Amino acid sequence: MMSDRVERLLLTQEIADFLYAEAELLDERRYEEWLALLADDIRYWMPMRRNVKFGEDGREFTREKSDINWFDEGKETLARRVKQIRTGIHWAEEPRSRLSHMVSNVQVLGAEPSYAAPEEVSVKCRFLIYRNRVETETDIFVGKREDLLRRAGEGWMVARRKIILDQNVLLSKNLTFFI
Amino acid sequence: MMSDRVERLLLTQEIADFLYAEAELLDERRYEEWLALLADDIRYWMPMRRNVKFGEDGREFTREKSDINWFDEGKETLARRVKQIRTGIHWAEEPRSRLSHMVSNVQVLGAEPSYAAPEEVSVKCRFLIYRNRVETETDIFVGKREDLLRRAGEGWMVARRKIILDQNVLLSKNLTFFI
Amino acid sequence: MMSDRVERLLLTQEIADFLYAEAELLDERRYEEWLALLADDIRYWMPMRRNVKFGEDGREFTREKSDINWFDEGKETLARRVKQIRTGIHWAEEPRSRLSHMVSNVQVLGAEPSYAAPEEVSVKCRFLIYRNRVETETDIFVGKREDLLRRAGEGWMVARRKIILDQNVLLSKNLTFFI
Amino acid sequence: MNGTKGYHPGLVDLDSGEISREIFVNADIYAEEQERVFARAWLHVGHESQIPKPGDYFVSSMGEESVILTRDRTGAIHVFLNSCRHRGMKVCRYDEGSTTVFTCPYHGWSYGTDGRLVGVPYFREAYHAKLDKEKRGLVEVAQLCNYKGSIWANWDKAAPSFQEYLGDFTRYLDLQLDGWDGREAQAELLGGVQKWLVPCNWKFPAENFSGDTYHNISHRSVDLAGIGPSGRSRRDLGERDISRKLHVCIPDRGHQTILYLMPPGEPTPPAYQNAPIVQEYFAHCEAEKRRRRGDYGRFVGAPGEVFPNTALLSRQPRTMAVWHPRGPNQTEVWRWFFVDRDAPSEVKEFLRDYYIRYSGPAGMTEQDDMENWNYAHKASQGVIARRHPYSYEQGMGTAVQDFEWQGLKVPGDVIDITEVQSSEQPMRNLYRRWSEFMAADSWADLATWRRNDRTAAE
Amino acid sequence: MNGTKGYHPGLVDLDSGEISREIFVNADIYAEEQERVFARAWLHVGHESQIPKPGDYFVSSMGEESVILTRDRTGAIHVFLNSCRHRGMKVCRYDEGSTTVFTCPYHGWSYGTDGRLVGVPYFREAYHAKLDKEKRGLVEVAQLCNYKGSIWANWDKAAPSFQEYLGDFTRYLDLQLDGWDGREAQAELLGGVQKWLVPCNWKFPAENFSGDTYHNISHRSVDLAGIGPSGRSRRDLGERDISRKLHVCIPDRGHQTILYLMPPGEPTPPAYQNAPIVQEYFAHCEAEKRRRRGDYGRFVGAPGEVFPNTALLSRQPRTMAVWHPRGPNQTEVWRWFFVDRDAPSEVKEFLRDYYIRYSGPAGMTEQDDMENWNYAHKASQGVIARRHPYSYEQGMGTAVQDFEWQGLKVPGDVIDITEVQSSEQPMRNLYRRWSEFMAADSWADLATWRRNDRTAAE
Amino acid sequence: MNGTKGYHPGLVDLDSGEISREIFVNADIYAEEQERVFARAWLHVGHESQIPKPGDYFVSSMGEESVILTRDRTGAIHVFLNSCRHRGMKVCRYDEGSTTVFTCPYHGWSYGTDGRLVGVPYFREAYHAKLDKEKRGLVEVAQLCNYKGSIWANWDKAAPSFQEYLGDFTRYLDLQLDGWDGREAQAELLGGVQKWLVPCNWKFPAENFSGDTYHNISHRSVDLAGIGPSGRSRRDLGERDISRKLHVCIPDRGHQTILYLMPPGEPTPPAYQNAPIVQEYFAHCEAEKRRRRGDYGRFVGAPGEVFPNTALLSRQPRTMAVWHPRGPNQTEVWRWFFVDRDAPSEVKEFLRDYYIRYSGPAGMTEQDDMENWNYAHKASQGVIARRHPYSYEQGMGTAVQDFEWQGLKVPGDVIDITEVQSSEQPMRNLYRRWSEFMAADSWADLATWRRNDRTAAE
Ligand code: FES
Ligand code: FES
Ligand code: FES
Ligand SMILES: [Fe+3]
Ligand SMILES: [Fe+3]
Ligand SMILES: [Fe+3]
Repeated sequence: MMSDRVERLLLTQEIADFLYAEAELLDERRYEEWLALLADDIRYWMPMRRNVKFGEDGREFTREKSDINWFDEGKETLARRVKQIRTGIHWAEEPRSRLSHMVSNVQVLGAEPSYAAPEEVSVKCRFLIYRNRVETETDIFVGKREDLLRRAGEGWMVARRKIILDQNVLLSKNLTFFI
Repeated sequence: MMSDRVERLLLTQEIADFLYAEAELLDERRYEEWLALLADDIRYWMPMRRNVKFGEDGREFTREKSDINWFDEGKETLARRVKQIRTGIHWAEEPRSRLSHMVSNVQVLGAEPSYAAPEEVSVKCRFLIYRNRVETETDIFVGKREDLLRRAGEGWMVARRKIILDQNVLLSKNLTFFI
Repeated sequence: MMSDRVERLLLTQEIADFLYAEAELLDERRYEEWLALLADDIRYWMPMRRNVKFGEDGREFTREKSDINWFDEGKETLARRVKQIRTGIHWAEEPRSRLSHMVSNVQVLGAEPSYAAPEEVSVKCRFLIYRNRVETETDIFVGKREDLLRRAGEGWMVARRKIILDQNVLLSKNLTFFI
Repeated sequence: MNGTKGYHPGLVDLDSGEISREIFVNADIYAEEQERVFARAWLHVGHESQIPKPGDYFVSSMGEESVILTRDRTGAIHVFLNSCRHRGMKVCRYDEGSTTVFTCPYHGWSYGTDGRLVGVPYFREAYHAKLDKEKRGLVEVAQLCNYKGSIWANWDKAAPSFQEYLGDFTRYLDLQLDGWDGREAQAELLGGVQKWLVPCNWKFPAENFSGDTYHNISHRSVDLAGIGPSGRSRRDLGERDISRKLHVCIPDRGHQTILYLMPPGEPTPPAYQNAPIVQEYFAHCEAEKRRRRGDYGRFVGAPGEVFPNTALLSRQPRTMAVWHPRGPNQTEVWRWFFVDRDAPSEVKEFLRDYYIRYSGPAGMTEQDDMENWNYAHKASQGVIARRHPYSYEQGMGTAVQDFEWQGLKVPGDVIDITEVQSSEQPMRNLYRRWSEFMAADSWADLATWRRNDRTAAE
Repeated sequence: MNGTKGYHPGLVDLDSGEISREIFVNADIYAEEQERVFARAWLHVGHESQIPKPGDYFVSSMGEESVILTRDRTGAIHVFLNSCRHRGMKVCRYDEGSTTVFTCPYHGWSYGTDGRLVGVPYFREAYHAKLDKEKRGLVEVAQLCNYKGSIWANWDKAAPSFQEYLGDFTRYLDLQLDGWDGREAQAELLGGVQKWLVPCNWKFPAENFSGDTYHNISHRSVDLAGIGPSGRSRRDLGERDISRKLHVCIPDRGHQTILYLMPPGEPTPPAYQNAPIVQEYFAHCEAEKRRRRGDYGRFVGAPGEVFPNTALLSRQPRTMAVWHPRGPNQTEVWRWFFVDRDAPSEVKEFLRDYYIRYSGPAGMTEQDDMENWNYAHKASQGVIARRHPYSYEQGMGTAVQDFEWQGLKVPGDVIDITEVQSSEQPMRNLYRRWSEFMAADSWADLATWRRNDRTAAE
Repeated sequence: MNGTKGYHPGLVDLDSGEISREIFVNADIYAEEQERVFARAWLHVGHESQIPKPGDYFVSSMGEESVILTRDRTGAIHVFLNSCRHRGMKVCRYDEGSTTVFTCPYHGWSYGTDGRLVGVPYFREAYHAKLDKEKRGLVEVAQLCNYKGSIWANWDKAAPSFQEYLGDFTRYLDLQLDGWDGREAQAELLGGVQKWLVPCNWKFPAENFSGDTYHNISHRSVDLAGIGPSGRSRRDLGERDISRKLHVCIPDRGHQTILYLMPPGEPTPPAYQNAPIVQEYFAHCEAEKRRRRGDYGRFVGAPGEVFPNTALLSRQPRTMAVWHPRGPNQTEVWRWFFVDRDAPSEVKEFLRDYYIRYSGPAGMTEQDDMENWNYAHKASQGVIARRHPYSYEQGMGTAVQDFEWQGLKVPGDVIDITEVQSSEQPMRNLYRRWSEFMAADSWADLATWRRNDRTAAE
């Protein structure tokens, strides 16, 4: 009934809505609801980045599942992280940080089997995460996210997430939040 | 004629347009036009935030209309603030700041009476406000906004605004701008 | 077939998609593809800004094509900049910076001849550019962009770009990236 | 960036009325200040209503350091350095709350609300029960005073009591803490303590609140925009017309304030015309105050400063502020707001609205103060600027002792600024005291009044 | 912010077990440390497997400064200051790679991988061939040691050899670098070196990894959440039950570690029950180790520290860390992770997952360490805090020499903490050595063991 | 981070050609520089065309401090410290404009455009008319010079006049300020002054613009990308082929420059082949210049430096820069751009485009300079780096006095770099003068030429 163009634009909007809703759960510390949006087989990967010579981009990122990375894990570990925060004695998050996840530049890069009836969607975005805690402690994290989303009834699930942080030396003491 | 899904997505887009247009008025210093977008009974509230023990989230924010807050006022005071800037001798804004209001993660959380014919819409977003003034003075403010928008003919009005800044000690000397 | 309102909203979404795709090319260092999105007669202008007395806004910006500006050039010079980075010995970008272009508040301010069949669209947005390089070197640039986009077959081209950076003294050593 | 190294007497020259910019921008002088001023003077910590019940605590600040204001299980009030005796970990990182012990996150030492070290993991095993727990309690201030609900503390046990420290300034602090109707200790704290950072040395706000009536011109934009609850640009013009406006300085103490002295008999002129309930409330209070306080009921408060960094503002907006040093170039301001405990809720609400739009970083009036302090400091850092001292010559030599008006004596060095509009006597009083603190090796030298004829009368 | 100026002996008082906070927060002491400690001690630079082939390089750090670890065309390993001799430009700004020369971006001087100045533009014309190229090569470290693949360097040619510097600590470094089965130098580096910034003085992590068993309580949240691969909250509870847990300190050297000493004969209890392959692998290795190492096969490693700023962790997560000073208030941590070269890929993968979720800024365990170091440092900067030294009294006077258990002697000052749970002997050992470095004018004074009866036996 | 405390002679060793890194990174030396160099030397403030009419002002900077360049109602030009004499507030916070008075935002003191204190609120009442207004005007520079439209100022009244300060360097400044055709003071300023921050010590750009021809190699990427208006990679290759390229240093003054000396008679070879109008304009100007200037018309300018921090570039891009110190590790660059007043608009437009893409933070050429200064500085801060001085040995001892070529004498210490390509004589000249400023107690010691045979001829 609707043109392809319209279908694509509406799908992009729908996916953006999903990513904003996800960010909202994280900023509101509704971690259990957030976990519920993650596929059981999710891979949550955040590589480290190197300064490399021109033409050697292949060595820029540490490799998933074989190198050391900032994050490279599945749902079980993510669930343990939530559990740790919920103990109330995870000192790096107690008192809790004040967090805002800004998500922008939401791009749908592909949809399978089709934009009209998508079952899996690959989406890329930019993020800015602002963290402020205790009195004056402040961090700003900026980068890109490449997500694979999977249709789940009316909604979506995150089936895979690759996080590209625009840093070499991590400019913070820790990474106690979800991205 | 259009499906609910489409109606909702289009409404979100329409609301986002409104919020972007509002931000544009502020950044362009078109304050009188901005005031015209505020309902006469608007409440403009920005609480302060405390570091509290796990499980005591109830005490995190100062209370509207009873505690001290960063802002907790109506249209008359907002109008006086505009008038003050327009005197040209409000030194904290003279010379004027260079401001950008970045609005992202626009979420329509509800629409009354319906998404098809909304009269009131509750919307949440993230903001990043960049302020630079005089020579090198720079501040970055990040947080969330919860707005209640009211239908006004073809457009919308802000009937209520709650501003959640992600700071405890305010990391700036003043708040001379609108959020 | 569709209402004006819908046409406008969809056009805004389509233009946003274009701007996000453009940002993606820049962040992925796909500069030649980016150049292909620029009209041959593009004007790329970024003025400097002054602190001026209330009521003298006319003198706030340096003038295009007559004053000194941060940028005030056409496609040939932009292409030379790409060529320089590609030499691999442009030390200010070697090793390459880690860049994220965050684009938000996308507003379509006008469409010619019509929103239904637009040939030229004027669009304004906010940008935040995060640059991180070598070990800990970090810059954040925030401001507005006013673009004139021109229809090019299925897609769009940038026919003119005005960049408003919210700074007076440039708070960085150089501007080695595209905005 | 560092001209002279450290403090020396020439910097504050009260004969010429010139004070060197070094004392505001010099990093060595700042470091000395932390020892000589903030580790020896009485500092404001909070209000007892912030910790009403045993176990309640409020994390405050003294100078650069975090401290815990707490009420122990017996109801006694304490102030402790917020740092573990084992490895220094900040033991309490919440702004306020209630607890039975403060347990250190790092190795689990725990301290009672009375500061005693009550829990040491593996005390018998790892320490062989040898650790002297008595010696390892939280570091407590040397002296503490609860004055009409306001809590003050001092790190120096040689310091005089708070009331001796206040001297004749006591009654001005009373104006802050008593009810508008003159009843004792009626001040009620509004919820929420404002905290924010200003890029200037702490002495800029300190001298401004010492009684800088001269900078009213900087607030012209507020007068034009209108902020006053009376619908007039300033809520207090009425009483200004008939009262005497004084600069009152307590020599040897370093405290100073503006004071409105009303005529006897005459009622205070009406204010708050647009808000009948408020107008009526204050009219009632004024009458009560006259009745209760007699002649001293003619005192109406205004901005003032308890040396070194506590500001009073006992009229509306009724607030106390502390200017915490955060390096030579930064100050963290903490702001408490008060109303009369028994005032009608409409009055409280009305005043709260006024306080918020007037005070602090979002306050239409004070925004411009912060701007001026910021750029006055910044433009004073360079080598040429440092060669040119500030001018504090206003009204030099015009102060009188034993000022009297219509039968009421006002102790201290007083300048009647009703006609002359302004003086810099309060700032001179502040910096005289400041330089005494910087020069003195101990409180023996600082308690000058004890060997001072003029104040012998006390 | 600066109490005393610079280091003086009273700051580290090992008789009372009190150490002044000044040594952590004082900017002058920090500046002296750069000269007296980091320019004279042996520092860890990297691992030879990071530069397998001639021309390979890895940019590392020594103290505050960037250095290049490289293998020249002859295969020899070098460490150079990463700064051009002409105008100081950082000659290599990549993290790692392979090259024939390092060409300076500014004026094009180029240096061979052996540090020699090989290219000078217009050498004949502009320099009239007069520049002494031999004198202008990259600044090379005075001494370098490749110990079982780990590369160590020292700026002071008067320093003793690395092995003499290690003394009896060598076998604990062996536990890090040899295979779990006891074969020599079997450690394989996982790709990716973690680098991150922590707002605290470098000595907080240094003392923590010296053997701070006392802070386990701070990790309770991890125990509750569960992290251990064995499904139990900690992977090593098993062996803890039957072994002796020791604090081993090498006097005069400043090295110290935790050590698990297993009983003879008895097999190490099973761990990794949920991962049969891993369980089997370690069981096999344990047996092999006993066979190869004999009695010393009973050693099981744990966190330890090579003076001043290299941390060992020879169990799982198997890692080495360097605490690079970045100003008195900031530390840059670098983290290398190891597995046995010949371990099955399932084992490597299994361990890698565990390392990542345990260690570093995203590590569930270490996140809380960083938090504690950050706020312990921050709460120790003020003038009052500085008056109250930290307490290092735990287990004072309980260390023994020539500790022996079931036929095995353990050299060094040893405290058996199996029952007492913890001691601060390792920290005392660290700061004793640190103060020797701060006080000594040269290595002649620092090589104390050469004129020392107790260690004469060596 | 602070090796030696402050400046001492050994740091600049011109016999060995070695200069210590301390002078670039040491915070104490930086603080001394502010007093000894910037408070005594002639500094460039702006151009008279920025303040054409009475009341016009331009806010500039001298060293670290903000100053106001203004033209009073009588048309006289002044430079004042931008700080109120009362409490130091920055009296003018606009970049430029026109006014009758500068009114301080804080307490409303107002100053005329001639700096006089003309308005003091409540002068009669609060000050009892006692304030000495004459003494409290804006702090004015001790000396000011308008040289062909360029404004220079000096805080030291003991300093020699600007022209004596320039000495034989005058004619190189003329190349900057006169027209390309040789007419006097024809330089016209393009609108917009570039201002930006570079994380390096101010002396890195100062020495670079003193005549660092040696770093051309760092700009290879621009040559490859092509930037030159002539379509060739550099616009000036033509004249390079036939001219002599010189390093000219004015001993005792600390000024130095690159100079192209053209042959007599011969026309300057064509450039700008792709832009006929421009080519024709310059050809015309060259001929005019020869006619007007005679032999000195053979001079063609290039980068040079007036001691301490003003850079000249009198060819295209024709610009002047000032390197403002902003702490030891940061420099704020200000950049003015010029064209000939009477040049055709096409020529002005053409040149402007070239200037923008060549110069400043967005300039393809200078971006790489900033990168090199940044990381040369950064890699020189550590304790080991500070032990290894920079090398300034290039062409030592090869300078001649009274250089002459084809009948034209060039005063100063000169090195013909046409064949040798480069020398470091300009940097040695700069740092010799810099160390004289750092060592001298007064201008009596600095005006060396007055008691100097070699320059007695002047
Ligand atoms: S630091 Fe508080 S228990 Fe160790
Ligand atoms: S700085 Fe390396 S060659 Fe000049
Ligand atoms: S600071 Fe300028 S008038 Fe007071
Ligand atoms: Fe004020
Ligand atoms: Fe730990
Ligand atoms: Fe250059």
